[in-house]
Amino acid sequence: MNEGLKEKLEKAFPHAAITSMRDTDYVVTADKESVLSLLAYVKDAGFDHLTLISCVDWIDEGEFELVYILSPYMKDNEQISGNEKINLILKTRIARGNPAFQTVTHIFENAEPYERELHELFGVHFEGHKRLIPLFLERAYDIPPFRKDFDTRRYVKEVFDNIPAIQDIKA
Amino acid sequence: MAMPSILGPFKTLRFLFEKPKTLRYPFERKEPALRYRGFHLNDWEKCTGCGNCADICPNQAIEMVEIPDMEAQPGQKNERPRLDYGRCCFCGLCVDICPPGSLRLSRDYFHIHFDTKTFTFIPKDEKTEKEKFLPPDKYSILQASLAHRKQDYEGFASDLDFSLFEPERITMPELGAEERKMSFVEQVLGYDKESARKEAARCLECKLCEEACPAHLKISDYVRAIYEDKPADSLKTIFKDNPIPAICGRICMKHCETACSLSIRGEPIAIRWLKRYVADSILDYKTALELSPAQPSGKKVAIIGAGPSGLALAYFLTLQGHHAVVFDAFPGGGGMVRIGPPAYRLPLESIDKDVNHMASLGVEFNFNTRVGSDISFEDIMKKYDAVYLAIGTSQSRSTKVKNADKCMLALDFLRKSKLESGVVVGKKIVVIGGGNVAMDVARTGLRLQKMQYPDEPTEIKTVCLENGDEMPASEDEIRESKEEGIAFNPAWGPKEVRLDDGGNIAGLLCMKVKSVFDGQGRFSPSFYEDQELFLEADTIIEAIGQAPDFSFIPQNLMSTLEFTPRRKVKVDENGQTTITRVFAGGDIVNINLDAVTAIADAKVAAEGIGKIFSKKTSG
Amino acid sequence: MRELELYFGPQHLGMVGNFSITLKAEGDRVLKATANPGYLHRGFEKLMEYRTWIQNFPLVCRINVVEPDHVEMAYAMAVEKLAGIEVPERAQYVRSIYLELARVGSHLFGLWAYANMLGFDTVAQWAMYHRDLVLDLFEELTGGRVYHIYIWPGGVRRDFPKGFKDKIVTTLHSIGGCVPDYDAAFFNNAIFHKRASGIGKIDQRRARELGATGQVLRATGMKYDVRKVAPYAAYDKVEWNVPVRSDGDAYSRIWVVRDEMIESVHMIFKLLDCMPEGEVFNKPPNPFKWKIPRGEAYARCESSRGEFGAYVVSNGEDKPYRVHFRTPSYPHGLIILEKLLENANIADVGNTMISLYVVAPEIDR
Amino acid sequence: MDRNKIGKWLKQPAKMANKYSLNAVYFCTGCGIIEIPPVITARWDAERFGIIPVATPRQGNLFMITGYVSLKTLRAIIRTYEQMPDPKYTVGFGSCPINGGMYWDSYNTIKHLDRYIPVDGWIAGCMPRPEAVFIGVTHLWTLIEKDMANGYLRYREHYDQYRGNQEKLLGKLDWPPLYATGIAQKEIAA
Repeated sequence: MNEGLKEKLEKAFPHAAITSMRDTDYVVTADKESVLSLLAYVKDAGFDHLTLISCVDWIDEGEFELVYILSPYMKDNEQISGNEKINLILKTRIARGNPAFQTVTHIFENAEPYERELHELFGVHFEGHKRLIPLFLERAYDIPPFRKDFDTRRYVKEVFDNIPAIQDIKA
Repeated sequence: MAMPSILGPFKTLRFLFEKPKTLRYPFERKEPALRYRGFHLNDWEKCTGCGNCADICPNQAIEMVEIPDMEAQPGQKNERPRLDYGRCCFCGLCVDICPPGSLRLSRDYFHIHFDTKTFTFIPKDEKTEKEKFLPPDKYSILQASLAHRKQDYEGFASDLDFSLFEPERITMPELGAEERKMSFVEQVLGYDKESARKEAARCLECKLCEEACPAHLKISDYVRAIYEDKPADSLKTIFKDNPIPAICGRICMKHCETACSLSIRGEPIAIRWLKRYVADSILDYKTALELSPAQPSGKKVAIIGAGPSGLALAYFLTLQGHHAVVFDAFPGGGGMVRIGPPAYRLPLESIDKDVNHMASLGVEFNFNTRVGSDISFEDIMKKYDAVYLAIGTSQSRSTKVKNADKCMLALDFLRKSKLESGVVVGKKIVVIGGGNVAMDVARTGLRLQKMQYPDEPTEIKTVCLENGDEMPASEDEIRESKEEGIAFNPAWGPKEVRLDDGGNIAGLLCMKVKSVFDGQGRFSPSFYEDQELFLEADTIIEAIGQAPDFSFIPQNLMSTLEFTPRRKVKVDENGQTTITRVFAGGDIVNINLDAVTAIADAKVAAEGIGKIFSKKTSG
Repeated sequence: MRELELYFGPQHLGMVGNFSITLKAEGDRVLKATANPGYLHRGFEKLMEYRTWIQNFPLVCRINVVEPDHVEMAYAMAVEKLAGIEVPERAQYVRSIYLELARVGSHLFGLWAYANMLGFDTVAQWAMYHRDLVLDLFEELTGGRVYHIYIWPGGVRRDFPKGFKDKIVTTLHSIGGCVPDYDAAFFNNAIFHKRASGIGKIDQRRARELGATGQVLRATGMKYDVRKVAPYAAYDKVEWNVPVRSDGDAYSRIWVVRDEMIESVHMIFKLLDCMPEGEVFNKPPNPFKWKIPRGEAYARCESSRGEFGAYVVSNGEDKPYRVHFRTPSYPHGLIILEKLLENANIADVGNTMISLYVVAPEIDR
Repeated sequence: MDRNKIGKWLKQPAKMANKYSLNAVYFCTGCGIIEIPPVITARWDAERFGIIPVATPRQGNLFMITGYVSLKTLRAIIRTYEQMPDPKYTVGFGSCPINGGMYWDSYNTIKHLDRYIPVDGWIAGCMPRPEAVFIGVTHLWTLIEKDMANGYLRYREHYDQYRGNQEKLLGKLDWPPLYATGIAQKEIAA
C-alpha cells in the first residue's frame, strides 16, 4: 500500500488500528461508529471495489465480527498502478446479543445481497437495508444456521433421521 | 474481427461430409484414464485394519467392520474398511493416507441398482475375491456392478512421494562409529524439542502399536502430547503403564515400532526415542506427575529383584497404597538392565533417575542384599503379605567345551566392566554368541581394548551358530557392530578352547555348523566335524544365554513351584505362582525376555496382589 | 395492460442451472426482476467448520461444478498464506496450466449454454464436444472427469503423467484448429450479432458500482484481471494479454470469452515451454495433526467468470473457524442481473442471464 | 430397429414405446447435471438411446435427480414429479440422493431421496460418467420390461406416506394432493 494512505487513515481515524499481515493484506480494525465513515473514506481513496462482506461468530467473546474486504479497481483502463493487489480487510465487532448494524448499501450498492445473506445466515440486522428478506433458506431455523451454536450434525440427526422410510403396507 | 456475415455460417456445411465424432457407446468404448478414481480395491493381505482411511474420510463413508473369522495380531487388526457409495465422493484421500498402500481405486465405475442396500460393500481385490473379478472375455459392461468387475483394472494408486503421511523419520543424531568406539559415551544423542515434535507429528494415531505393546502403553496419546508440546501430559500418560521411561526409552525392544503402520512402506515412528525424549526433558518426574499419595493400606510386599519388573510392581503397589520393599544384590537399581546394556546404550544416570523417583515415592530399596545369603527367603515369607519374584536370568550359561573354564562369562564381564573398574581384556578377543548380549559384550570389549591399548592394533571377533541372517541379535546392533569394526564368523560352533604352554588361552577352535535346529524345531546343533577354523585369541567371552538362579528358595517350597514346558515359572491370571502369596514376573515368566514385557507382568501382578488384599480385608 | 408475475426457472428451458428469477412483467416488458437463489444451498462454509483443513479439499471443489479448479486454488492459496507453506516452482507452473485448461473447459461450457440458448445448436454441440476433450485431459492428469481435487496445499497432488505435455498440445491444437469454424458459424455470424448486441448493456461506471469482475467488467473496457493485477501461480512468468471490448453488452462479453480462450491456449503453450523440472508437492503436515496458527487470510484468483476469493479464519485449531467464499456469480447473478433485466424483453431474459455466465451453485454455496 | 424385437413391439406396443422414448425432464437439480450436456450432445449422443430432454414436465417421463437435493429444490422436484404423466420413471444420480453423500451433515439437503418420491434406479458415482448413464438406461429398460420400474404405482399406493414425509419436512404444501389421501389408512382400518 502506498504509505500515504496508512498515514492518512491513522490521522483521520485515530481509533482504528492498522496492521499489515502480509505485503498485500492490510487489516484495519475499527470501532463500529467509525466504520461507515471509514468505508466512505477508503472508497474515495481508491478502494472502490467491495469484494466481500463476511461475518465471523466469535461466540466465546460474545461478539460478531463484520468483515469488509475491499480492493481498488484500476484507475485507468490500460495501466496497472500496482495498488490493485492490495486487499484491505476492514473489521469491526458488534454485540452478539443484539446483532444490529447500519447498512452500507448507500456507499456500496453491491453490499445488498451480502447483507441479506448475513441477515439470513447469522441473524444480523442491517438498519436501513431495503430488502432484508430470505435469500437461500426454505425452512425456518431456530438459530440462524451459520452461528456457532447451531450444530448442523445434531440438527441432521433430529430432523432428517426422523423421516421414516416408506413402508410397504401390503407386506 | 471480420464483419458479421450471414453467408459465413454456410462454410460449416462441409461437416456434413465428415466422419461422425460420436462414440457409438457401448459398442465403441473409451477406457478411463490410468489414474481414474473409481471403485475401491483393498488388498486384504496388506491391509492392517489401521482405520486411517475411515478417519480421513470427509463423508464418513468408510467404516471399519470386524471380520468374524479373522484373528487380530500385533500390527494387524481384525477389521477391514467398508465403503458406502451413498456417501463416497471418490476423492481418494483414503488412498493417499493408506500406510501399507493396500487401498487403491480401480477404473471400474459401474454400479446401477434399484436397491440402495447394494451400495454398501467391503472392498477386496482379485486375490481374495476371484468370483467377482472377471477376465476381459467374461466381463460384460451391461452386467457391470460391484459384484461383476474387471480384472487387472487398477486406477488411482498410492504414491509415497504424494502420500499424506511422512514415510521417513527424523534422523536421530548419533555418534559416528569411529568416535563412539573410543569410549562409553552414550551413542544416541536424543531428540531436541523441535525434532521430537516433528517426529511426533508423523504419528497417524491408528493405535496398532498400543495393541502390539505387551504393556499396552497409550502410545498415540503420549506422542500427541509431545506434538502439542506438553511433555508433562505425555509423561503422565506414560506413567500409567510404564514407570521407568528413562530406561525403556533407551533399551526397549520396541514391539510397537515393528507394528507401526508406517513401517510397512517407510520407517516407523521413533516411539522409543520419543519416550526417551519425554523422560529426559523432564528433570523432576514428581512435580510433573502431580501424583496424589494413596491411603496407606498397611500391607507390605517384598519384591526380589530391582529389575524393570520389580521396579514397575513397586510403583504400581505404591500407588495402591501398599508398602513395597525391594531387595537386590547389586549396589543400585535396575537389575539386569543395570549390568546388561553397556553404558553407551544405557548410562547409569538414567537408571538412577527412574529408581530415585521411585524411592522418593516411598518405595524401600535394600541394595547389596542377596536373598538367600543376606536375608533368608523364609524370613521374607513370614514378614511380608506377598512376595514378588522378579529375579531375572542372572546366570550366564557356558558352552562347556574343553577348557571353557578359562573363558569369561558374559554377565560377569558386563557387570565388571560397567559397575567396577579394572577389567583387563586382551588384544585379541573372541566372543561366542550371536544374540544381543553377545553384541553388547563384543562392543564393550572393543571399547575396553581401545581404552587399554590406544595405539596398538587390536581385534575382536564373534562366533555364532546361526547364519548371518538368522542371528538373533537385532539388525541395528549387528549393523552398528560391523560399523565399529567387529568381525563376524557366523555358522561356526566352538569345539575347544586351545591353551598355550603357559596354560593361557591361545585361541578358539571352531567347527562348521550343519544345522542349528533338529527336525522338530528344537535347539540341537549338529556340526561338520572335519571343517575347522581356528581363531587366535587371548580372551574368550561366552555369551550364549542366561538362566535364572532359584537357589535361594528352600527345597520344600521349590518342589511346589511349577514350571511351564518352556521352563518358565508357571503363573495364573493374577500373576501368582503355584506357591500362595508368591507372585512372579519378568524373564523367569515370559518368553520375550525384555523390559516392557516384564512391566506388563508387573501390571498383572499388581492387580493380582490388589485383588487378594481386598479379598482378605473384605473376607 | 395488466401486470403479470412470471416464474423463470428453476425448471425452465431457458435456465441453465438450478436458479430462478421472478419477473414482474407488463406485456412482454419486464418491470422488475427478482433473483431467487437458494436451490443449491448446502451450507458449505458451515460444513467446512466441521472438517479438517485437508478434508475440506474434496468439499470446496463442489462449490462450482462447472469449474471446480479455481475454488480449489482460492482455498489452497488462503491456507498456504495462513500456514506459511511454500509452493515449489514447478508446481506453480503446473497449477497455472491446470487452471488455464479449466478456463478453456469452462468457457466452452459457457459457450454451449449461450449458443444453445440462442438456437445455435451446431456450435453448442461443437463446444460441448471440445469441452469433453479437455475433460479427457483432466481425467488423465487427476483421475476425475469433473471434480479433480488436484491442487493441494503445498503444490499439486500428482505430477504430470508420462507424455502428458504432448497430449495437451495435441488436444489444444485440435480445438484451436476449429476456431475458424467457430468464427464462421457463430462469432462472425450476423444473426449472433443481431441477437446479442445491445442486450444486457452495462456501462463501466455502473459495472464498477455493482462490483462486477471478470468478462462483465472487461467487456466494458477495463483490463482488470486478477491474474494481471495481483499475479499468483506462474502468471507473471510469461507474457500474455488481457482481452477487452468496450460495449458492455452480451455481444462484447461473448467475444471477450472467445478471445480469452484463445489467449489461455497460447498461455498454456508458453507455460509448457518454460516449465522447470523438480518437485511439485511440498508435503503439508500430518492431516490428523495439522493445526494452523491463529489468523486470517484472503486469497483471490481469476476464475473464468471473475474474481474468486476465499476468506479463511483460523483460531489455531485443526479445522477452519470460518470460511467465506467470494464468488463472481454472486454480484453478477444477484444485483447486476436484476438491474439489467429491468425494462428488458422477456425473450431476452435468458440471453442476458447466460451472457453474464451466472453459475447457480456458486451463488448458493 | 432391431428385427428381433418386432414380436415384442406387436405384443406390448405401449411398453416398448415407453422404453425407447425416454423424455427427460429438463431440470438441473444438483451438480450431477454437469454430465447431462455431454450425454445429450455430439460425443455421447443420448438420442441413440431414445433420450431427449423436453421442455416441460408434462411431456416428460424420465426424471433424473442429478445429485444432492436441497429443501428448496425438493419442493420443486415434488411439484415437477407430480406434473409428469404416468408412467414415469425416476433415476437417482450419484451418491448424494442415496445416503446424503458429501452433504451428509448439511442442514439444508435431504439424505434419502426415496423417502419423498419413489426412485426406480440409482447410479453410483460422484459424478456418474456418461457411460454409466447409458448403462443405467439399459438397466431401466430391463426394469420397465419386467414391470419393476413401478415407482409411479408405489407413489400412488403409498401416497399418504410420501405426502406425510414431504409435509413433515417442508411444512404444509401449498398445492392439493395429487391423489386422494387417507384412502390407504381407511382400507387398513376396514
